[in-house]
Amino acid sequence: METVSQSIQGIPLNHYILLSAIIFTIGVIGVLIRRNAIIIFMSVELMLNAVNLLLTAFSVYWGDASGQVFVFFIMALAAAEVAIGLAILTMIYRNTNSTDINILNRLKW
Amino acid sequence: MEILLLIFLPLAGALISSLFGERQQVKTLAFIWSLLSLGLTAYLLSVFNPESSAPQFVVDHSWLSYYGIRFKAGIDGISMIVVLLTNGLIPLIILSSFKHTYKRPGSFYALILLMQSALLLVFTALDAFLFYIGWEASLIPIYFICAIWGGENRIKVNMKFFIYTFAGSLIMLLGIIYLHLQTPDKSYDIQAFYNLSLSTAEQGWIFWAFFLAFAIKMPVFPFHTWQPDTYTEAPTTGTMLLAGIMLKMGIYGAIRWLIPVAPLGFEEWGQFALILAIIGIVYASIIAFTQKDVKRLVAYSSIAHVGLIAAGIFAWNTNGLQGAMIQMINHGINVFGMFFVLDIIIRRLHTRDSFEMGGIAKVAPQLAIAFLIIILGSIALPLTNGFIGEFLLLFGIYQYNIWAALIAGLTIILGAVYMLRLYQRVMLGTTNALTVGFKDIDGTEKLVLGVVCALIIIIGVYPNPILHISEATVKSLVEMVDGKVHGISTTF
Amino acid sequence: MLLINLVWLVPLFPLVGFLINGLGRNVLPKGVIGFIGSLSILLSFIVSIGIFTELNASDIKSFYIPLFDWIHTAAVKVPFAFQIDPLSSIMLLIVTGIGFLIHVYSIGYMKLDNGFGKYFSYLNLFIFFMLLLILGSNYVVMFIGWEGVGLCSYLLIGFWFTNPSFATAAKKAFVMNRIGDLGFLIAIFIIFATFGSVEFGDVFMQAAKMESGNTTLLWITMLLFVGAIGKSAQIPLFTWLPDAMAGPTPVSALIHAATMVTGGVYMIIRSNILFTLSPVTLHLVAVIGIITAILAAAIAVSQTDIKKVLAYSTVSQLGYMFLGLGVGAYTGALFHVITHAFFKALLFLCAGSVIHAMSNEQDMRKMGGLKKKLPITFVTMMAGTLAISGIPPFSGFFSKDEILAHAYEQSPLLWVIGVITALLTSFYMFRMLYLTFYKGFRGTQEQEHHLHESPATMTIPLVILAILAVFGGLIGIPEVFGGHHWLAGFLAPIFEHPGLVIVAETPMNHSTELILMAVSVGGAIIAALYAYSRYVKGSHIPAVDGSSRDLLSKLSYNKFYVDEVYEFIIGRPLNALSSFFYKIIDKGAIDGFVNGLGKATSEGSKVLRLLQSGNVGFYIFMMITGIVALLVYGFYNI
Amino acid sequence: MNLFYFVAFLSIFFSLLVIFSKNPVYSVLYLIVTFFTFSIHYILLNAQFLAIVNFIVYMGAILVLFLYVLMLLNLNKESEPMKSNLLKVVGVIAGLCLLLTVAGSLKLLHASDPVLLKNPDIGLVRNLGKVLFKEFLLPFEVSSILLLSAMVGAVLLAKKDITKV
Amino acid sequence: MSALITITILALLLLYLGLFKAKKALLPVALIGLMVALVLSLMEWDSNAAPIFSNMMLYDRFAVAFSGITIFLTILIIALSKDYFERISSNVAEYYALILFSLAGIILMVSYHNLSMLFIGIEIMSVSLYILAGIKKRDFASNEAALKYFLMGAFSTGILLFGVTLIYGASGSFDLEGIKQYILKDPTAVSPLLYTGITLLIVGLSFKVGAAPFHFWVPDVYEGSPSLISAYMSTVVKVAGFAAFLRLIMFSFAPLQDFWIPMIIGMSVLSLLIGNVTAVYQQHFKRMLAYSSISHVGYMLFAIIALNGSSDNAVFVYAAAYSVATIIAFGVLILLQGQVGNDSFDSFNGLARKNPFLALTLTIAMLSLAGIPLTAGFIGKFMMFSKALSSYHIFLVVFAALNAMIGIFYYFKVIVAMYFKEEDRKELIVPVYFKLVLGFSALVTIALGVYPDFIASLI
Repeated sequence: METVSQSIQGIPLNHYILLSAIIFTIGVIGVLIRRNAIIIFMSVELMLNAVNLLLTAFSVYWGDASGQVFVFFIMALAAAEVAIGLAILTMIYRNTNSTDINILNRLKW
Repeated sequence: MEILLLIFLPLAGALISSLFGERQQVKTLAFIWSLLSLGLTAYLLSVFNPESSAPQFVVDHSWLSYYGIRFKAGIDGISMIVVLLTNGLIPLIILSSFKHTYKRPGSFYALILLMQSALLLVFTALDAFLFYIGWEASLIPIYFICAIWGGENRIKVNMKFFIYTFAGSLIMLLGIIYLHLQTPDKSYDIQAFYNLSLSTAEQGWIFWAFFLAFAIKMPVFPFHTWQPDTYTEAPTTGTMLLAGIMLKMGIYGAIRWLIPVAPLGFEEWGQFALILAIIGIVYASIIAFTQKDVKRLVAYSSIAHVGLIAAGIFAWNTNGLQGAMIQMINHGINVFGMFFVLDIIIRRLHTRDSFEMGGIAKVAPQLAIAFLIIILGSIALPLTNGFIGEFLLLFGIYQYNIWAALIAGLTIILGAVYMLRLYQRVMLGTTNALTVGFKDIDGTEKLVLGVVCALIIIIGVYPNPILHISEATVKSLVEMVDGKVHGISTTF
Repeated sequence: MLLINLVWLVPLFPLVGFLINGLGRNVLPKGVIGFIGSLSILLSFIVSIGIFTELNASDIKSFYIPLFDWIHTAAVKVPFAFQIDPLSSIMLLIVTGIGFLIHVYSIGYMKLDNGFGKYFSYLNLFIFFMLLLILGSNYVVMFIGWEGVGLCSYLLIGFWFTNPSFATAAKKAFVMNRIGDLGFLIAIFIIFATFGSVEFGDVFMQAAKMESGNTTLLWITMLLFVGAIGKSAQIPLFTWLPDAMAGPTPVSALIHAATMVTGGVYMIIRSNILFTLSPVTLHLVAVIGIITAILAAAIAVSQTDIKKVLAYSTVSQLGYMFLGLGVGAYTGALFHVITHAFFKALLFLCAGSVIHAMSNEQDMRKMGGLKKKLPITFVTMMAGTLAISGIPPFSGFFSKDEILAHAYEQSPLLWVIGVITALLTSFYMFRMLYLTFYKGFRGTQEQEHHLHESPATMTIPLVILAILAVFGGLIGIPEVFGGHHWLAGFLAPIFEHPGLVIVAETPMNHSTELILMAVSVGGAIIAALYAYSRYVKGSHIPAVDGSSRDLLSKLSYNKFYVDEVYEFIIGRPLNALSSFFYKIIDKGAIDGFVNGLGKATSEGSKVLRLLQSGNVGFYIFMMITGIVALLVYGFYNI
Repeated sequence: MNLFYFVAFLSIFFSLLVIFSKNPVYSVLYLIVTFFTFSIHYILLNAQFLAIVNFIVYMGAILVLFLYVLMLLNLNKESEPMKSNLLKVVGVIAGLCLLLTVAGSLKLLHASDPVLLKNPDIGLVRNLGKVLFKEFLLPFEVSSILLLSAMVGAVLLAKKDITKV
Repeated sequence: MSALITITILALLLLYLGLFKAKKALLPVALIGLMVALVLSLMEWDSNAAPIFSNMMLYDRFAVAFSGITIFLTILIIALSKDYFERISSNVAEYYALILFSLAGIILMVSYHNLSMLFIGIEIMSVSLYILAGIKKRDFASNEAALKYFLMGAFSTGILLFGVTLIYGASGSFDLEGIKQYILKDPTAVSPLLYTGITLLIVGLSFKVGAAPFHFWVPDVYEGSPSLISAYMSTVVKVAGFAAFLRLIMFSFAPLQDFWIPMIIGMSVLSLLIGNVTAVYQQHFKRMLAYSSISHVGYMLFAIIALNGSSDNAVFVYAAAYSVATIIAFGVLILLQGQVGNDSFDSFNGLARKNPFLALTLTIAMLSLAGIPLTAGFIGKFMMFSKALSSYHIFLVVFAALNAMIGIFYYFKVIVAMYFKEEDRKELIVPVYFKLVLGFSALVTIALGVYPDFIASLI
C-alpha cells in the first residue's frame, strides 16, 4: 500500500480535475447522444463517479476526511436514484414496450 | 377619522350589496347608501376651511412600516373638488341605472360602490403607495362592470383597456418606488416627495413615468385608443363611471403627483405634454365629426374636452389649474348627462347608429330640451358650467402661449360642429319608423336629467363657491412649483 | 337715479317671460303666452325709456351697476355688472322697442303654430341675451350675451326642426358665429392679460394712454373684429345670415334688425378707443365692410326669394355700418344701426305679412299684384323701401349719407363703391317691391283665394315701424341741413376718454357734402326707375331656376358660389380629414401599433413555445448551452 | 506515477465505450470495467475503504440492478434506434464545449500543486467512521429517509397495480 | 429540528396506518401531525440561533420562517387530497408518506448549514417527487413526466455535485461558514475552482427552482404530473428551492456578488421572457400555470440580484403570496379535471354563474398572481421591484414591468372565461375541504395584500 500511495505523490491536482472533467463530460455526451433511457442512466452514473473521484482527490489534497464521507452520501444517492429510475423505466416499459425517450414526446409546447 | 368613514362607507355598502344576489331591490339600497356618502361629503364641505391650503381631516396610521408606508389621507381644496364630484355623481349614476335590469344586480352595485371607495382613496391619499393602491384598485371594479355587463365586443376591448392602463400605472409604480428610495427618511409621504430635489435628468424620467400613467388614464393623444372602444362597449353605467369620474384620476394625478413632484422634469417636458394635449383636442374633435355611433362620438368628444383640461394643467398657472378644477366637475356632470341621454335613447331604440335616429325632439320634447342643455354645457356656452371651465382653461393656456390658446380654442368651434351635428341627427329632422314611437322621459329619468340640467346652469351662473374651494390650494401649489423651478425654496 | 340702479329689471323681465312661457308652454293658452311674452318686453321697454330719460337728465353719463361676483379666482375677477351710458341706453330702447313690436306681430303671425309657447319663450330669451350683450359692463358679460344670441338664433332658425335643411341652417348659424366667438374670446384673454381687467372702464382708461399702432392693440382689435365679422355676417362669415331665413319671419326681423347682427357694430363702437388706436384694423374694417356691402348687394339683385333679398340686403347694410366704423364714423354707424333697425324690421315684417297672406309662399315669381289685397302692407313696405334706398327724407338717407361722407374723406374709392352699392340697393329693393305688389297675381288659384290683409296685431307694428322708418332720420339731421345731429351730441360721452377724445374727421365742406348726396340720391332714384321700367313696364319676371344665364348673373344668382367654395375648401376636407384621422391614424396607425404589440407578443409566444419541444435530449442540450454560456461568462470575469 | 496515467487512460477509454457501444448489455459491462478503474484510482489515493465500497455498491449492486432490468425488459438487443448522426455530432460538440469551458475556467488555476498525502490515515475505515458518526451523523441518519423513500417509491412504481386507472 | 422529527415520524406512522388499512384516518392524522409540526417549528423561533449537530444545521429565523411556510402550504395541499389518491390507486398511505418525506427533505433544504445537508435534502425531496410525478401509472403523461423529471433531475444533480466538489476543492470545506471564511480571507484572490463551482451550483439550484434556461422540465412535468403533485411542486418545492438558493448565496457567496449577479440577471430576464411570453399562447390552464411559475421565478430572482439584509424577507413574502394563490388555482383545477375532465380555458366558461364562490376565489388568485394591488401578489412584486430599484437595476425592473403586463393577459383569460363567457354547464361539486382551503387561501391572499405588515418584516 505504501508504495502505491507513494506513486500518487506528485500527480498534479490539475490532472485529477481534468480527468474528472473528461469523464464527467463523457457522461454528459452520453446523456446527449443516446435515446435508450437505461444508457442515459448509466451516463449519469458516470458523471456521479467522476464527481466521486474528484472529491476523493480533493479530500486527499486537503487531508480532510469529509470529502470521502461525502462520497458515501453520493453513493447512497446513486443507489436510491437507480432504484427509482429503474422502477420508473419498468413502469413505462409496461405501458409503451420501449425505453426510447423519444417516444415520450406528448408533453410539449 | 371622517376620511376613514368617507373611504370605507362605500366599501361597507359594497359588501352588503353583494349579498343581494339576484334581487333588484339592491338598487334602492345602493342609492340610499350613496346618498349617505353624499351627505357625509356635504358635512365635510360645511366644516372644510377653504382658506387653508393644507390638507384637512388628516388621518395618519402606520401601515407597511418596514417600507415607510403609511395610511395617510386628507382633503385639501383640490381633493375636495374631486371628492365632491365622486360622491355627487355616484348617486346620480346609480339612479340613472334604475331603468335597467342588469343581471346579477347585487354584484353590479357592489362593484360600483367598491369603485367609489377606491376612487375616494385615490383622491384623498397623501401617501404615494396608498395613492397607487387606490389607483389600481379602482381599475378592477370597472373592468368587471365593463366586461360582464358590456356589449358584444367587450372582452377584447376591455382586456386592452385593462392592460393599457395597467401598463401605465406599473411604470408609475416604478417611479414612485424610485422617489421613495431617494427620500432621506425612506418614506412615501407626499410631502417628502415634494421636498426632494433631484437632478433634472432624474426628474425628466420621473415625469415620464408618471405622465404615461396619467396620460393613458385621461387619455391624452396618442394614448387614447383604448378609450373610444371601451366607452362604446361598456354598459352605460360603466361609461359614466369611466368618463365622469375615473378619468379625473389622471387629471388629479397630474396636478397632485406629477408636476409638483417633478417640477424640473415638467419644466423640460411640460411643453411637449401640452402640445400632445392640444393635438388631442383638435384631433379628437375632427374624428368626432364623422362618427356614426353616438357613444363613440361622445367618447371622442371626451378626449377633446379632457385634452383641454390637460393642456390647462400643463400650462401650469392659477387660471389653468382653477379652470381644470372646475372643469373636472363640469365635465363629470356633462358627460354623465350626455351618456345618460344616449342611454335613454339607445335603450329605447336598440341602436347606437345616429343615422337611424332622428326627429326624437318632436316626440320627446323634454328629452330634447335636457339634451340641448347638456350639449350647451359641453360646448361651453356662457351661463352654463362648461363656459366657466373652458374660459379659465383657455385663459390659462393663453397665458402660456397665445398660439396654443388659439389652437386649443378651436374646440369651441369644432365642439359646436360635432355636438350640433349629433343633436341634429338624433333629435331634429322627421321621425322615422324607429323613432316614431319614442316615449318621452319619465320618473327617475326626469329626476336625473333635471338635476343635471340644474347643475349645469347653476354652476354656470354662480361658479364662485366651487372656485373658492380650490383657490387657496391651487395658489400655494403653483407658488411651490414656481419656487422650485426658479430655485427659490419655498415651503409648502 | 332710481331706474338706472334698477337696470337689472330690464333683462329680468324677458328672463321671467322666458321661464313662464318655457315652463308653461304646454299648459298656458296661446293668448296668455303671447300676452306674457309681449308684456315682458314692454315692461323692459318702459324701464328703458325711464333709464334713457334719467340718463339724459343726468350730468353723469356713465353708470356702473354691479350685481354679483361671477368668476372669481386667485387670478381672475369677472364681476357680473351692468353699465349704463348713452350707447347702451339707446341700444336698450331699440332692442326692447323693436323687440316689443316684433313680439306683438308674432302673436298674429304664429297663431296657428303648434310651438307657440316654445316660440315665445325663445323670443324672450333672445331679447334677454341681447340685453346682456348691451348692458354688460365688461367684455365677458358682453360675451355671454354675444354667445347667447347665437344660441337663440340657433333655436329660432331651427324652430321648424323637422325640416332637415332648416336644422342645418341653424347649425350653420351657430358654428359660424362660434368662429367669430373664438376670436372674441382670445381677444378677451389678451385684454385681460394686458390690462388686468375686462371692465370697459378700466380697459379704456388704460388704453387711452397707449400709443397708436401698438401691436397688442392691433391683436386685440383684429380678434375683436373677427368676433364682429362672425356676429355681423361680414365676409367671409356672412353665409349663415341668408340661410337664417329658415326661421319664422319675425325671427328674421329680430335677428336682422334689432338684435344679434348689430352686436358686432355695437361692440366695435363700444371699443372705439381700441380701434381708433389701431388704424390698421380700422382700414381692414372699412375694406371688409365695403366689399361685403357690394358683394351682398350684387347677390341680392338676382334673388327670387323675398326673404333672401332682404337677407342679403341686411348683409349689405351691415357692410355699410362696418364701412362707417372703418372710416371712424362711429356715430354714423350707430345711426345706421338705428335707422336700419327701423326699416329692416319693417321690411321683414312686411315680407312676413306677404308670406302670411300667400300661405307661406316666399318666391316672388309667384306673387305680384298684391297692392290691392294688402294695402297696409304695401304702404308700409313702400316706406321701408324708400328708407333703405336712401331717398330723402326717409331715415336711411341720413344715416347712409353720413357714412358715405366720411368714407369719401377717407378715400373716394370707398365712396364710389358705396354709391354703387346704394344704386344696387335701390334697384333690388324696388325690384322686390314691384315684383310683389305690382302687375297681376302669378300664384295659384287657391293662394289667390286666401289672400287677405293681416290681422291688427301684425299691421299695427307695421304702421308704427313705418312711421319710425320715415322719421327716424330726424335724430341725426346733419348740419348741412341745419340740424345739429342730436344723436352725435348724445353719444359724445362715450368717445371721451381721459386724455383722448375721439372725434370724427373734420367736417367737410358743405357744398362737397351736398354734391355727394345729390350723386347718391340721384343714382338711387335712377336705379328705382330702371327697376320700374324693367319689372312694371317690361313685365320682366326672373327666370326659373334651371334656365341659362350669362356669367355675371349666374354668379349673382348662385351667390358667387361662396357656399360651394366653403364646402369645397373647408367642409369636405374636414370630413375627409376626419375619416382619415379615424381610419388611418387612429385605427390604423396608433391602435394598430398598440394592437400590434399584443399581436407581436402572441406571435412571439407561438414561436417561443416551440423551444419546449418535448424532447429530453433537446432540453439537456439547451441546459448545457446555458451552462457553457455561464462558464464562458465566468471565464472572462474571474 | 505512470500508473495513474495508465489507469486514467483506461477510465476514459472504457467510459467512451460505455456511451458508444450499441448493445446496452455491453454498455453495462464496460461500465463495470470503468468503475473498476475508479476503484484503482481510489486505491492509488489511499482511500481503501472507498475503493471497497465502490466495488460493492456500484459493481455489486447498482450495475447488477441495471443488468437485471435489462434482462427483465428484454433490452439486450442492439435494437436501440440511434439518434441521427447530426444530433450525435451536435451532442459531442456540446459536450466538448462543456469540457473546454470547464477546463478553461479551471485552467487559470494556479493549484498545480501535486496531490500529497498529508494524512495517510484519512482513507482508513476507522478514521472515516469517526468523521461519519461524529461530524456527519445527521446527514448519515437523514440519508436513511432518502433510502426509505426510494424503497417505498420503487416498490410503489414497479409493482403491478391491481386497481384500474 | 423537532419539526423534522415530527414529520419523519408522521410519515412512518402513516405507512403503518396504511399497512393496517386505516384509510379513513390517513388524512386527519396527516393534517394534525403537520399542524403539530408547524407549531413545533414555530416554537423554535430564535433570533440568536447557533448551528447545531456539528454545524450541520442552523435553525435560525430564516429556517423557521421558511419551514413554517412550507409546512403550512403542505397542510393546504394535503387538505385538497381528500379522495384524490383513492382514485389513482389503493396505496394511499404511501403517497402521503412520500409527500411527508419530501417535506422532510425540504426542511433540511431551508435549514442547512453544510453543503452535504443541502445535497441530501434536495435529494430526499427530489427522489420522492420523481415517484410522485409518476403515480398515475397507466397514464402516459404521468409516465412521461416522471421520466423527464427523473432524467433531467439526475443530470442536474450531477452538475450540482460537480459544483459542490469544486467548491470543496477550493475551500476545503462543506460548511457554509468555512466557505464564507475562505472567501472573506481574500475575496480578490479566490481560487478559480470556486468560481466554477459557484457557477455550477447556481445552475443546479436554478434547475430546482425552474429558472430559465434550466426550466425545460417545468412545463412538461407540471402538466404530466397529477395536479395535486404539480401543486405541491410549484409551491412548496419551489419555495424550498428558493430558500436553499437564497441561503447559500446570502450566507456564503455574498462577497462575490460582482461575479454572479450578472448571471442571475441573465437568468431572471430569460425566465421572465420565456415564462410570460410562452404562457400567452397556452390553451390549457395547467400548462399556463407552469409557464407562469417560471415567470415568477424571474421576479423572485430580483431578491438575489439586489442582495441585502432584507432579501430573505422579500422572497418570503413573494413566495407566500405566490404559493397561496397557486394553491387556489390548482384546487380549482383539480375539481375541474375531476368533474369535467378538461382544463382548457374553455372549460371555465360560465363558471361564475354556477360556482360563484369558486370563481371568486380563483379570481382573487389570478389577480394576486398578476400582481394587482390589494392582493398578496402585489405586495410581493412591490417588494421585489423595490429591491431591484434600490440597487439601481432600472432597466431590469422596467423589463419586469413590461412582462407583468403580458402576465395580465393570460391570467385574465381565466377570469374572462369564468365571468364573461356564458355557457350552460353543470355546477361543480365542491367538497368541504376544498371550500375551506380555497376560502382560507383567498382570505390570506387578501389579508396579506391589505395589511402585509405582519409578515413583511418577519425574518
